[in-house]
Amino acid sequence: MMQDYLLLLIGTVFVNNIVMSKILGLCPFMGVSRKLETSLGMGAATTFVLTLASGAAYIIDTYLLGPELHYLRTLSFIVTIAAIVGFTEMFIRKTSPVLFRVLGIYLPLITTNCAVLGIPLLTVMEGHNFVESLLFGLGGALGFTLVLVLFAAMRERLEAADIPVTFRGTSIAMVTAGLMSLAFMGFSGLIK
Amino acid sequence: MSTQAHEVPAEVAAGEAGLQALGDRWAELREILHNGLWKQNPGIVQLLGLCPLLAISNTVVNSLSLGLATTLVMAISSGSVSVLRNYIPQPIRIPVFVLIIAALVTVVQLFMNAYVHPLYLVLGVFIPLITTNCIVLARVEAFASKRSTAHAVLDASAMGIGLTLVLVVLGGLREAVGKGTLLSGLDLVFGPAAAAWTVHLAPGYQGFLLAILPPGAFIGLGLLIAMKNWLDLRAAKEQRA
Amino acid sequence: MAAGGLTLGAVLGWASVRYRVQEDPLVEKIDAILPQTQCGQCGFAGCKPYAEAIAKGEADINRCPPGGEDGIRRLADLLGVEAKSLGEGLEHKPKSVAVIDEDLCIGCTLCIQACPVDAIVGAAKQMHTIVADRCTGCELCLPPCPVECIHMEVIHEDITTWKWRYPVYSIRPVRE
Amino acid sequence: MTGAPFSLGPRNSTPRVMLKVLAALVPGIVAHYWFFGPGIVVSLLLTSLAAVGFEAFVLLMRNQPVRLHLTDGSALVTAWLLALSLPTLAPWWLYVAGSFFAIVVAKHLYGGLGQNVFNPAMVGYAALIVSFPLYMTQWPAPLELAVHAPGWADAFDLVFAGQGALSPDAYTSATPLDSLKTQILAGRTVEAVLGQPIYGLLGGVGGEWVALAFLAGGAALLAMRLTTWHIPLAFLAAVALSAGALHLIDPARHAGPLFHLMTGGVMLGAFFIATDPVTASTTPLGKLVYAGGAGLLTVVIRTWGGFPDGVAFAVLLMNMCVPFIDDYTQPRVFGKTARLRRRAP
Amino acid sequence: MTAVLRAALGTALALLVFSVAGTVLLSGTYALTRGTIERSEQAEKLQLIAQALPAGAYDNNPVADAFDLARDPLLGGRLPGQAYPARKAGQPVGVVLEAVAPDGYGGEIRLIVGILADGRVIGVRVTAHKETPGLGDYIDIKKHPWIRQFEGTRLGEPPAELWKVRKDGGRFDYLAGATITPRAVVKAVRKALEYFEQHKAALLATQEETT
Amino acid sequence: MRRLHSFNGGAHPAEHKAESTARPIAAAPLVPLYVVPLRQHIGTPALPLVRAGDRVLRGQAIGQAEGYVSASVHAPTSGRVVAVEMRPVAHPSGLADLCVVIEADGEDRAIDLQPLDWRGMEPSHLRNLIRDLGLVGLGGAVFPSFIKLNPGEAGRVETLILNGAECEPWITSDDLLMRERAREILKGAEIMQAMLHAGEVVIGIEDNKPEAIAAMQAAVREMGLGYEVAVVPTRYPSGGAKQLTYLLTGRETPSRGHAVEVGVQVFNVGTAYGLHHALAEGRPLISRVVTVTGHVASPQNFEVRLGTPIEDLIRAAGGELEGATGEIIGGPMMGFDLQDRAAPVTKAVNCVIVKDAQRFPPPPAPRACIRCGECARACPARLQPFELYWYARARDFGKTQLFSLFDCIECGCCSHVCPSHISLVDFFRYAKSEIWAREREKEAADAARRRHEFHVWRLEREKQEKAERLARKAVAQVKEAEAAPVDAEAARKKAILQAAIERAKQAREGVTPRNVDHLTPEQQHQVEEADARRARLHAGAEDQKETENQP
Ligand SMILES: Cc1cc2nc3c(=O)[nH]c(=O)nc-3n(C[C@H](O)[C@H](O)[C@@H](O)COP(=O)(O)O)c2cc1C
Ligand SMILES: Cc1cc2nc3c(=O)[nH]c(=O)nc-3n(C[C@H](O)[C@H](O)[C@H](O)COP(=O)(O)O)c2cc1C
Ligand SMILES: Cc1cc2nc3c(=O)[nH]c(=O)nc-3n(C[C@H](O)[C@H](O)[C@H](O)COP(=O)(O)O)c2cc1C
Ligand SMILES: Cc1cc2nc3c(=O)[nH]c(=O)nc-3n(C[C@H](O)[C@H](O)[C@H](O)CO)c2cc1C
Ligand code: SF4
Ligand code: SF4
Ligand code: SF4
Ligand code: SF4
Ligand code: FES
Repeated sequence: MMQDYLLLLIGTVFVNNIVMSKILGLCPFMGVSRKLETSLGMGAATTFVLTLASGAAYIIDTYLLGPELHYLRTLSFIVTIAAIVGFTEMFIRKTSPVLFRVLGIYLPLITTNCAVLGIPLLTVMEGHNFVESLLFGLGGALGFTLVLVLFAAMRERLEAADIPVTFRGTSIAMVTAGLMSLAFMGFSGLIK
Repeated sequence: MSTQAHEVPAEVAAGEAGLQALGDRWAELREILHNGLWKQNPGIVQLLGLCPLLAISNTVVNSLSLGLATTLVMAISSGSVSVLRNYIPQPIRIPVFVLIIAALVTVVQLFMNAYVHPLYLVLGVFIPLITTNCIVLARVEAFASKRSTAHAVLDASAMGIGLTLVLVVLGGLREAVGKGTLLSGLDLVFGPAAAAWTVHLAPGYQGFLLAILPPGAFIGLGLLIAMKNWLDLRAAKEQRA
Repeated sequence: MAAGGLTLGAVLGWASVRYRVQEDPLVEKIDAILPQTQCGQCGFAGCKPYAEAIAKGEADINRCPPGGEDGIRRLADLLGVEAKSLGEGLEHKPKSVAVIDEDLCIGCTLCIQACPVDAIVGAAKQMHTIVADRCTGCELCLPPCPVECIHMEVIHEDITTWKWRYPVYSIRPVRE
Repeated sequence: MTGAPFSLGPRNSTPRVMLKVLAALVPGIVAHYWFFGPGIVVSLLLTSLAAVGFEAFVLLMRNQPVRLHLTDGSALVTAWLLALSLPTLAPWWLYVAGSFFAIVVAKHLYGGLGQNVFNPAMVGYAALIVSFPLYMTQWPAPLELAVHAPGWADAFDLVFAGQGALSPDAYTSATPLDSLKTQILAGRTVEAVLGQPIYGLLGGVGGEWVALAFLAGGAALLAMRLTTWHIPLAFLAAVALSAGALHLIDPARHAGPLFHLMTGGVMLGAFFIATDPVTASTTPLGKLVYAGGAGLLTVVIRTWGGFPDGVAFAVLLMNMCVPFIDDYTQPRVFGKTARLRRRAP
Repeated sequence: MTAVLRAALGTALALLVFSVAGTVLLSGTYALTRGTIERSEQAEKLQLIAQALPAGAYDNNPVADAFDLARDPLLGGRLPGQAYPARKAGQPVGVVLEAVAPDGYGGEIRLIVGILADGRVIGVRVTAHKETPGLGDYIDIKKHPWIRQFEGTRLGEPPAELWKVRKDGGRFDYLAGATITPRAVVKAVRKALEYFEQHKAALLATQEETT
Repeated sequence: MRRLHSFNGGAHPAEHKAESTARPIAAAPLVPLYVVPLRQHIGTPALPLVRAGDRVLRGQAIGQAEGYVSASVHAPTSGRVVAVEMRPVAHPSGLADLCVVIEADGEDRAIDLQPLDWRGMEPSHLRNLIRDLGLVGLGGAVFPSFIKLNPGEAGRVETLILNGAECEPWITSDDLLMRERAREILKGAEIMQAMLHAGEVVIGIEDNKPEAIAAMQAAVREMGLGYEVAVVPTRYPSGGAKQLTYLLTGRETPSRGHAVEVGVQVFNVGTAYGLHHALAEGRPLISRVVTVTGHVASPQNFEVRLGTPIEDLIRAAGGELEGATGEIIGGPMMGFDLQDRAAPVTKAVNCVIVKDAQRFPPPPAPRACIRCGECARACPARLQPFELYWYARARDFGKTQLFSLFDCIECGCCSHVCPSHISLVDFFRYAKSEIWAREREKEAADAARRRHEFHVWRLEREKQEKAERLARKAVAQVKEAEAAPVDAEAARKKAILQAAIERAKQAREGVTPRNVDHLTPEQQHQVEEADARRARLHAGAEDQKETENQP
């Protein structure tokens, strides 16, 4: 059992990386990766929200919607996510102003990260149980954070490279993301 | 706008003002279109709505279908938000926007599931994900929630078409390089007979698989952005010369 | 669903009233980057108004000629956007100070009122003088002078302000 | 303006560095020629020509001093390393496409020598293996085992005119790694598999000698101070340790450390690829982390992944981490009490 | 605090209205499209199954008549699969079995195997696989007609020792460079046939017996 | 013997010392014209004490130390001041600086020199004297020595190090000084030891100077001092204060701090020599030893009067040979290209190398950095020069500071070893001076912002005050009108008119510059000058009324 969970986690972080192989969450991946520090903040905020959202999605789907109302999934999930984001914001502000300063500006951005809806949708589609859903959310978010942070460090270095004019900025960032996903293909087949 | 108007006879002024207003409106329309299709193109400038852009653009047909679905959702949701904009309490506007979008997306999803089922299967999770497609919410929040319904619908359509264009170009590029075909998969929309419409570019072409895989999507979009940069730079240079 | 909507709405509504977003300190940060020349070339009444406009997203970051490319880059950094070149119709001039031709000055005090940083001293009907290291070179004192006795002089570097040049060779610099 | 120092240091230069790396590769190439036939010469020539051609083309496009940059020799190093990691006797366009990806996409889109974050040769390899797995898995058999040992004429035929009279089965065989992997998948034990004729004393027949030759070249590289011990040692140690651990756990399913060291691209990777100064970590501690990670990933991909050898992907994956690793492993500056740390987010 | 409460209540109501409106809209659409969706889904499946069945040789709806199979190592899957019976005038003509080849290069390969009542294979199709594109994916009918080799085979025809790929001394072709995939498929089809032999009676039950 | 520690990296450039050690130190001949810059030290330049036309004597102060970090400047010989003006100086920029130009009268008469009894003196008085005698470090940094001679808060310095390493190639001035004048150096060291209450004194010398080592050892023995002559391996830059401190004591000078913070003070041997002469004879610092070497007829060390034009000095060494391609001031590792040979020798100039194409070929074309790390291996500060270069090149100065740009001592080891021949240090100097300029600009901008805010506030206040005044006046006039209701209507009109006039007058004159409140001394100075000019201009003009406008 433990081993299965571990495999699921490794699988979602590396093999089926949410950004590199599932191609979700790209807008923040491109948008919030100019600085290492901000990417760390974004990663932390996303991890928190995504894990909760994934667990909540399981509960809602199993106990509220069931097979009959599955067409309400998108609607209910997105409202739940908005609430979780709002709630998190409130909670962090109350309990840790320092953390809030760090994460605060990223929290509202999370609602429009399609990975945050994508992971809950995928998790219920794949029929995970509650723990698996949580792990799936956590793994997805950790995978997101991992590539976001590495990408940010690379982009900081690339800022100073003599890149051909037409490729400067987002273009080379896209190419870099492409080579990253090429590298990530090395993980393919790791977990069958 | 018309500072010398008081120096000319009233009726002439009115006519001129009318003409000018018409010109202004046309200019405004053009501005919106130009923004959506080129200057603020969501796909290659704003970099919003990237996930479907990159995930689905492996063939022209997929690209076009998702692009149109997105455009449809954008236009309706922008329109409805614009209509409802005065009834939505400010603090919860984002959740409400999202709610509206999500409902519309699900409607589109249900219809696609019913009438173009094979395509629905191919586009998969990316249909519900139109909900969080950043560009939909971005236009709703930045434009539709402040402007008249007609403007909002136009802007959303322009942005949607801009996105669709990028999707189709990228899809064409990836399909051509990756498989050496164009328009494969038409049968998903029009039934098996359409399979024959697929264009085969170079017989015996091996197919550069990378183009169809995720890396190809990223690199392809990078090239498109570079292309736009190049065109813009050239235009700027010409303007200076 | 309805119950869900109700509770969520309640929570959000409460939260939104309870924790209204305060004024963001961005304006200060932007203002700190602007050169404080107060010249108005950006099209605003001074640096602070321009900073406010940037913070609100109403103005582009490339409107301040005295700040130059470097200022734009720092703004871009702060705001997390792409740096761009100086806006159309704007050019970066070498740093200058205003100099009053003391033989011509009639002491009208108009320049004193125009100078945003109190760099001109002198009293009515007396000849005025510009305190060189207070002058930001904004040129705002030029138009009001009725006898056109103020002109700008480019500041030349001396040993203390001299800077090592960017090393150039056949390899091109990264940003030209 | 150029200021002090006015003196030139030890008489070395970047072209000379690259030349020495090429020289250090020669023993491996000779061994390859000896055991696998003339195909390697053809592929080296092809990649070199293509790489230099692409490099010149891009430099021209960018209005850069072509002679100055062409003569730094880095394109040749990339080309040779690419050729050495591709199967020989593949169609010519495969080498050209690989060189294109290496030189144009991985190197010059980033501004050319010294500015790329991904190892160009490995990008070329990876792009090819995901695009053309068919060609990338047809490795020439060692001459002594081949049904038909291809000579020079065959080599040119195969590369430029397609397969001609030879069927692939006549001159190719699965590589030792590939064959081991597929047979273990089919339920055989390591012991049974390693008894087959394509396996030699340490690794595969022929391949083990090539690996030893690369080891010798690597030693020369170290002796010439072109790289430090950190990367090769950490890489080899990580491969040996992780393979050893797996072997201890289940010797029937996992080959021993020596086998892993002597097969595939490990030796080449440890001394010539992971050490690429441009894309490797640059701090002493960072080098250990980087190369250790690459070694570990190599074994992970070999054991569980979809590709027979993991060196290329492991290197690329660690390339990706290099800026991050470097940021957090800066050496302690003289007079400072702590290593350089980033500001808190 | 009361102001806060009032505001909260207001927004809550607004959100409520929107949620209810959204839900109503969706329920309506769902009711409207439900039938079509079900029909589309069935048609989709039927189209697939039909490829493994003799055209015009049956008059029932195999998808509607589908029944679950117990898990069996011969069918390979981790989850129980289904069988789709084909009948003409209530009499069994053949059956389509869902089978899984667990040992493909990229993991499981899902198959459907259409078998006539006399044990002859009428058609095999791959429904899902993760084989390497461009290498192992020729088992897909869209890429290559390779999979048609099974048509007309049965246990013992070719003989048991030739139910292998040519490289292993069998009768089935493969494409150079990828042997693992065809090996897995050949093995899975053979096992599915064995399963059919063992459970023939149950699989070929007439309509009355199964329902 | 002390245990030596070893610093990271370093380099072994070709030494080229033998060229100039063959001959003893000679006195450079008197020249007709001396150009004495007022800025010969780190800190504020000295204020000129003389004007064109003044006659001066050798040793007479011509520039007075100004501010804390400063030192006085003295006349190198007797003669007449012909100008106090901007002249090219020996500076990498080639820019001009304020100099006192003295035409020598050939008599070389000195002021009255009196030995000073430093032992009995009050420490702060003694330090002031040293400042007035113009003593600054002669090791290259030209930091005013009196500051470094303050034992600081601890009240004592554990180790006083005399820096005789002279690690730069070509330079031999310290070597020769130690060979020939070891006793005087040690006497200077005694003064330093006493002033700093230093526990031990160590003289660090590189092992490529056996004669100097022997001479110093002999002198220590003869004088019966307990000083240690520590022989350090020849490895550039062992003479850097931080490196020498670490070599000899194993203590790392804190980043951006000074050796004194770890209980060590480092002085160049020449500084000790100068200090001895200053106190034993009362002779201010007017000369120093300079190596003239390279492509000259007879490379040699000279005792050179400060202010001697470098072209004259080169002539003293027999003149440059055919094919000379320029001069380096300082050593080849840290020096700079001289732009104008008329520039004078200053306290900072320890060496003049005349270049030729053979030994100083033009640098090869730089190639791309391949991050090979050679530079990092050579960097004594344990920096990552290629990272600094990467970001300096892209003008990302924030990042360069993150990579500790300001811990770079500009030793040049990294450039020296770089296989791509990148002149890394040029980038670092560029980045540093840009950052400094930026800091200056930032300060100026902040000051401007404060003044602008004050300006806005002042205008606001004045507007208010004016409004109040007007209101008060209007009320008073209305009252007046009411009190004399002869022709109320006319009076009211008059009052309104009056108010209008008043308003116009106020508008014209009411603006009083209240912006002269917080001026710095220099600004005050500037204003005063302007006032003086104004007074001169207005002398004779009858208009004296303006005083009433002053608040
Ligand atoms: C602004 C400034 C302040 C200084 N303050 C001190 C000081 O308080 N004590 C001291 O011993 N040296 C002081 N120094 C001098 C340096 O420590 C001096 O240059 C020297 O010991 C280091 O030499 P180097 O930098 O040439 O290696 C100061 C230097 C500067 C530029
Ligand atoms: C990236 C990669 C993907 C592969 N994919 C497959 C595959 O999908 N199916 C397959 O049978 N072999 C695949 N192989 C090939 C096997 O590793 C092995 O070489 C082959 O199956 C043995 O076949 P042969 O005996 O015909 O050489 C792949 C190899 C590589 C390197
Ligand atoms: C790289 C480097 C090399 C130096 N080499 C010497 C040297 O060889 N001899 C020396 O006296 N000072 C040398 N200095 C200057 C010393 O750091 C220090 O400033 C000096 O010894 C302090 O003595 P002073 O104040 O008497 O000049 C060097 C400085 C640097 C940065
Ligand atoms: C020790 C050493 C190892 C190198 N390894 C590689 C390599 O693995 N791949 C490659 O493309 N270039 C390699 N190069 C060449 C060069 O660094 C490379 O082309 C740059 O990455 C291009 O910017 C190597 C160079 C040296 C000196
Ligand atoms: S242009 Fe720049 S300096 Fe001038 S007012 Fe605007 S922000 Fe200030
Ligand atoms: S003196 Fe003139 S140029 Fe200088 S700051 Fe004042 S108004 Fe501007
Ligand atoms: S020595 Fe030169 S080429 Fe090597 S890392 Fe340093 S700067 Fe780059
Ligand atoms: S110049 Fe600076 S970076 Fe270069 S070696 Fe010296 S201290 Fe290090
Ligand atoms: S579309 Fe924007 S994050 Fe996915």
